[in-house]
Amino acid sequence: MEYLIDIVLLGLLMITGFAIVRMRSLLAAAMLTSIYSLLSASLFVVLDAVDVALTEAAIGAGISTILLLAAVALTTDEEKTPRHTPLLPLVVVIATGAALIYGTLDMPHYGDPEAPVHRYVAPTYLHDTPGEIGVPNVVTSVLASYRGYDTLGEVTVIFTAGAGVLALLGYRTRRRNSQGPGNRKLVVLRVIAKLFFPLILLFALYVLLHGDYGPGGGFQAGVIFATGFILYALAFGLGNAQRVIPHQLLRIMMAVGVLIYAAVGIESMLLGGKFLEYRVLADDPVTGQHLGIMLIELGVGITVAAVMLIIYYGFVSRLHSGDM
Amino acid sequence: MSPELTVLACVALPLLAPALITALHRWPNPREAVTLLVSGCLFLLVYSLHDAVLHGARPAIDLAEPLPGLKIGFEVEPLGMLFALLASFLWMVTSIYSIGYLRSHHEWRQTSYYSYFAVALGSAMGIAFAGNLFTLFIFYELLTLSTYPLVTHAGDDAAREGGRMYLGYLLGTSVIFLLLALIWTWSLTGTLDFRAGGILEDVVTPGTASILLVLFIFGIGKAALMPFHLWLPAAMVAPTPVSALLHAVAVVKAGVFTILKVAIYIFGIDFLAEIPATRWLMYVAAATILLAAIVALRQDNLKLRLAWSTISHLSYIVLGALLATPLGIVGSGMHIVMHAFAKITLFFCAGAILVATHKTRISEMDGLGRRMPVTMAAFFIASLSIIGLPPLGGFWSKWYLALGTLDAQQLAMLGVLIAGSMLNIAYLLPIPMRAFFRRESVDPGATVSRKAPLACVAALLLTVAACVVLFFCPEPVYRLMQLLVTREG
Amino acid sequence: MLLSNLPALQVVIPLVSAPVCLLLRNPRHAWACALLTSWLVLAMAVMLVQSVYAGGTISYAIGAWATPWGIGYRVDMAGALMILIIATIGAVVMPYAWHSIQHELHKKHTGLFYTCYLLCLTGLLGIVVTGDAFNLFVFLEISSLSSYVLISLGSKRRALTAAYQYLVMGTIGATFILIGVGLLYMITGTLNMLDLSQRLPEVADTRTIRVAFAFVTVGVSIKLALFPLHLWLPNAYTFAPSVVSAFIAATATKVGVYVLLRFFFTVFGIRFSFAAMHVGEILMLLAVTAILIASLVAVFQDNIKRMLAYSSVAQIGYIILGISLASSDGVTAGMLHLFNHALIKCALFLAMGCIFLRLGSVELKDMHGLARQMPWTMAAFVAGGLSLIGIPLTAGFISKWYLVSAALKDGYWPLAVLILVSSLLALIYIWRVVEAAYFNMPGATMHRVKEAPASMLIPTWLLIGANLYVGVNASLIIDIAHQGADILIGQVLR
Amino acid sequence: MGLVLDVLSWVCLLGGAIFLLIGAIGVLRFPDFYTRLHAVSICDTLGAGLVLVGLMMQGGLSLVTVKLLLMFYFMIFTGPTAVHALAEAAMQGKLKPHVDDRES
Amino acid sequence: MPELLGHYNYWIVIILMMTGFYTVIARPNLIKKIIGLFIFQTSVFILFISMAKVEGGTAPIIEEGISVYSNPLPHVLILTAIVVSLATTALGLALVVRIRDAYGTINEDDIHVQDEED
Repeated sequence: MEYLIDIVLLGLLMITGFAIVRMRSLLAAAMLTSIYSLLSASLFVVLDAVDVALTEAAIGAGISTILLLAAVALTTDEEKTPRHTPLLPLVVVIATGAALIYGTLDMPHYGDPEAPVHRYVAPTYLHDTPGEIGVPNVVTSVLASYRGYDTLGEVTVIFTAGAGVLALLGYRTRRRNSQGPGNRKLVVLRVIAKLFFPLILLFALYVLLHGDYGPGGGFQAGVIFATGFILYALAFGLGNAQRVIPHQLLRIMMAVGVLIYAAVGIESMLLGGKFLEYRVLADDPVTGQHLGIMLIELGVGITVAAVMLIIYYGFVSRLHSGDM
Repeated sequence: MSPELTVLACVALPLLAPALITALHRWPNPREAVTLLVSGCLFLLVYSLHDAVLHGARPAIDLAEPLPGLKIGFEVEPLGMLFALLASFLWMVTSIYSIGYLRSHHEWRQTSYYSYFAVALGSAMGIAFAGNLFTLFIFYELLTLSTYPLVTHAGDDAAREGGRMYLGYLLGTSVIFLLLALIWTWSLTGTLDFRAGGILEDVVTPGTASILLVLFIFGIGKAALMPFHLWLPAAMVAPTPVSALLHAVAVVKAGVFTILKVAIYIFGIDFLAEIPATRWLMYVAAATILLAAIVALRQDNLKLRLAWSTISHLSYIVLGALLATPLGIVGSGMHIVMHAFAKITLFFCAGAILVATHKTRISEMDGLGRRMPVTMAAFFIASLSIIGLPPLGGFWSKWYLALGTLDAQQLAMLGVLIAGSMLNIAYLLPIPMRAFFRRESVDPGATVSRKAPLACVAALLLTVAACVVLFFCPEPVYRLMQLLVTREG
Repeated sequence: MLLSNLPALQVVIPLVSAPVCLLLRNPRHAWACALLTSWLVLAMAVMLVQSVYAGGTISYAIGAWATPWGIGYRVDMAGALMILIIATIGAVVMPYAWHSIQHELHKKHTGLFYTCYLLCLTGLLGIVVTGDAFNLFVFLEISSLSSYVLISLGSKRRALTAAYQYLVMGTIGATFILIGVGLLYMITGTLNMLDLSQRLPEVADTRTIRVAFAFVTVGVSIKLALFPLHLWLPNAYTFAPSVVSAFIAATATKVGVYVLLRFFFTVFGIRFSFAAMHVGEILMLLAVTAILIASLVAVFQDNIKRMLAYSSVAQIGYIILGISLASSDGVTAGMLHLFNHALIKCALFLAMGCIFLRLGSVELKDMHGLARQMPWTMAAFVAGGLSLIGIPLTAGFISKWYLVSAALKDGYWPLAVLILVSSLLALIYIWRVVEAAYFNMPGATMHRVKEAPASMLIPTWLLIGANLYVGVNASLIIDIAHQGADILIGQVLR
Repeated sequence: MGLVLDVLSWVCLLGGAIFLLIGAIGVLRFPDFYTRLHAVSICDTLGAGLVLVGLMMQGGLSLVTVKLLLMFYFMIFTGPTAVHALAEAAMQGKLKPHVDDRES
Repeated sequence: MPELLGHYNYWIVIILMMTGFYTVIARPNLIKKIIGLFIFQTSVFILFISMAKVEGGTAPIIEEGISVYSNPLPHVLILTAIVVSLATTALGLALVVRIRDAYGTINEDDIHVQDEED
């Protein structure tokens, strides 16, 4: 049964992929990209990677698409045909693909429980997490504690992206009462938006706090939080959104998030542990782990939300009011 | 002052002089006084080492060790002593000369001229006293770089062209061949020290040694062995004193000096004799002697003719080294000195003529003897010394070279030597001849000008006198060389 | 607390000060923050090198999780050398940055510039110290992303396209590395480098591992601009702000080389990499072509920054050549040149920055007669150039000497000749500049040009001084490089 | 009882599936934007709605059902809004509806 | 699963990766390149996640009565990787927007033409 869904999804992915390559209209390509990542998100669910699925859906199908659309709106929709025939690229691609296929031949079979991947390191996580960390969601425990340093790097990456977009696009604040597009006509959208805005923020909070027990965590929460405000900006115009969360605040948030994360690490050093050794944060190691994970998830959430919004502002504030 | 410190001072003094010279760039007289003073002190310092060396002392000192096993250090031995004496003495003379020359010629950038001159001399000292091949290489390159500004002193396009060629040939050969040979030797023997009897003998096969020898001989581009000789004529764009000192003495002699050092201390004379390549390179040297001389015949520009003659005479020295016999070594050692004095005289004369009459072409020099008899007389004598006729110093060196050829049973080489001397006659003597015996074609009014500056005349008299003196008492030179071959050979 | 956590702090300090730098509104404060951080980093780097030099390899388990379950830091002699390079360059470049950035960047970008600079520093250091294959990927991305931004801040519009080109190629490279790491993980089940090196031999002859090796190699080669994959480099170096060119030219590609070394020697092991995969021959071929072609191209460049960029490609060729010999001496020579070339190139680019500041151009034709106006800058350029050529008593000579003797020791005498010949090409392209600056008649506006400010000259001359010092006494650095090479190759330590 | 629920839920699920299919066909067959929009709107109200209902019956009274209810709630709000917004945008973009001119 | 098909979904994933890769290197349009990168990276994620799958396993969230879990580690890696890819996309698109402002086109060939002109 699972394999059936699996194959169907993969098939759909292939179709979408080819469609994207062939598509000349960038707008359509952008939408197809969003579909592509939505499909892969559902594939992730089938493959038991619920956290990844949640993230992929929020990032790939959500934010990335918005960015792509904004970029298309800011540049152009039609794609010119390439001057030269893409012979060399074709050769390169085929060679690479052939190499990979050749490489798969000695791989363990798909889903084979005897694969070294499942034998060597991972079982320890599954086995020790309840005792050492005390959170049921092993992904969270690995993400935030065992490999918490990767996550610090991840936040830094996002921070870098935020700084980069700031440097490249800057931002332009809008008149606060610019009502955005088509004042009267969007009344339905606005009502719904008003209705949903708090719910989305609530859900973000839920995902943040519930990350230890189910799918979710600071990162997803941050993205969802940001999407809430993006919805707001869509419905009520960028000016008002910027009034609710001014750019300066975002700048501070994005820095503070990283600082919180790093501070947790440094604090644990000051308390005589190693860097990011949460268990010294409290008397009882497990509580310490909980505390540490909570704090860093918070930091991640803050930074991610801020950066998402900064990027969104950066792109959209370049559009003439009325486009978005 | 202990001999070690003296050695150090000999190298450091000229290298530090530029600071003082540049400091004084506003006041010409003190500036040149400094130059003279420094050169004088240098000569005295070097001379003070002379006796010790004669009595077998080998003052040595190490400075740094850039790479493990590779030292920068100095050690004085007879050959280096000889070279150092020669260079420092001629620096004195040349500074006198160049004061007269530059001033009456109103050259620009005189300060930088004197500074680089001092640096060049310092590196020459470094070459002379180098304690190992690595140090020698460093100062060899330093000499090239420090003389580059002098060659391009004029700063015009021609100078830049010449400079390019100069740098290209010297750096090119030294980096590609010499450096390769150095590193190779190092990786074979693990040392680059100069040792009596050589360091390669029982390490490498004659085959490998041949390759190394070729790399060395051609790598030392300053010796201007064909086909790497073209830089020397090209470098004649330099002011005459520069050509005189650097291209008759310091640079080219540094080249042949290096070759001698390598032959004696890296290969060792006996081992050199066994290497097949030696014979072939000997032929190359012979060819250079003859070809260069023939080219010299056809040069009308005086400086160029002298340059080509230098090329041919350098190969005498290389040849002597490659004969790999004690007498040959002695011969080439002496030729370094003798040729230096004679050739620098010739260049001085050329410079004097240029200053006095602005003439560079030989064909214009008819009847010049009447206007500047002293100069032309000196020119005549120096030519005789180059040719190797008694009673002039040049005679001894050629004599020993000839003995060397006999010693090595290289009759063909003897023939080459003689033929070379014949050619010398052919391209040198006509100049004084037409100067004295032809009457001036153009009317004197056209080339009316002052006499050669006194400093110039004095300098060239000094050197020409030396040519004569060296015939009657070649002892100091001979003894040093003898010391070399008896102790080391 | 400080000493025991040194490896972590080495990375965390710049990481923390980056957001702080973002919060500071006043550009001068941001600069001060970056300056202090970079100096602190240098101080820590020196301490780290000392402790490694004294006590051997340092390991540090982050979060106190034992590897391979947690992420471990591992600093051996090779890593220590890299850290030293990065920290030194970073610390030297910062004081220089103030004037040059004031001049080249819009005021509103200054703060962000320093933020991104610190992030780049963080990333590079993180790559070097980490002992975890995936963590390496993360920090690689940090450094890459920040360097895209830094490059895009250049004043010409082509800076944008250069950054974009770099972004695309760099991301492809990173993704290749990711694939490679994934395949490795799939076969061995671990991500820790040491653990990998222990578990790989028994599965070494699987096709998957071979493919993984190929992908990692190609990916890293893009990052370090190995010859056919160097296309992003010339534009990036040419159009980036001067400081950025200097910093990235001296560090980023070098770190790439380091990653290559890590994977070849530590992870896959010399036997697999060189005996089984014959990567040595391939690399040698590429390196040789890189040296020759890039040097030749450099000779014909009129934009001096671009010329230096191509010469970088050639110099990377030298480094790779040393590595491809896979002998203790060869790798030593490679790492030695890694260090020396960082010094040389950084100094040269800094000199170019001074010229750009005063002249507003780095075109050869605008530099005629420059030497009279900017004697110190040009003197620095000449000194650096001589070092690049490999004249004795300069750092370049030392590494070239080692490279040639290593090649000769393995009997590759044509390589030796080639190295020396190509250093003549270097002579040509450097000398074009020297002649233009010293011998050509100055243009009409030249007399208005002033010498660069001391705050820019001093860093430049510091590097030149380091060059000359290494040229005269290289024993320490050689010793470090040698130990590093021996650790990588896996011989017993002295 | 359980059997009845099962049957009902399967009916719902199949119904939903059918509606989704119809919607898809409509998108393909209808002549212009607005009509296609009309077809789409079926999908995510009735189609998806029925499927959700069916799933709830499967889930029984549990946390799952609550979540599904929430999803249903969101669906019925967002779907029409989205379609409406699209139509508005199309109108603003001056997209003429395709009218069959046989009557006129 | 039949022996031969043991790798079928790896193969499909490879095809997906190559479609993305092809779009990157063959298409002159800058936005299309970014899209290509996105596809390329997403497909790599699928590769990682597929290797984490254990037959009959469930999501790695510890619960009573469940013994077989899929491998959490690749999930963690990919969570990080997704973020990286987002960062790359954002930066790339920002660059594209700026390039459009500077050159008036986002077609690589046209940009090359203009660069030749300066």
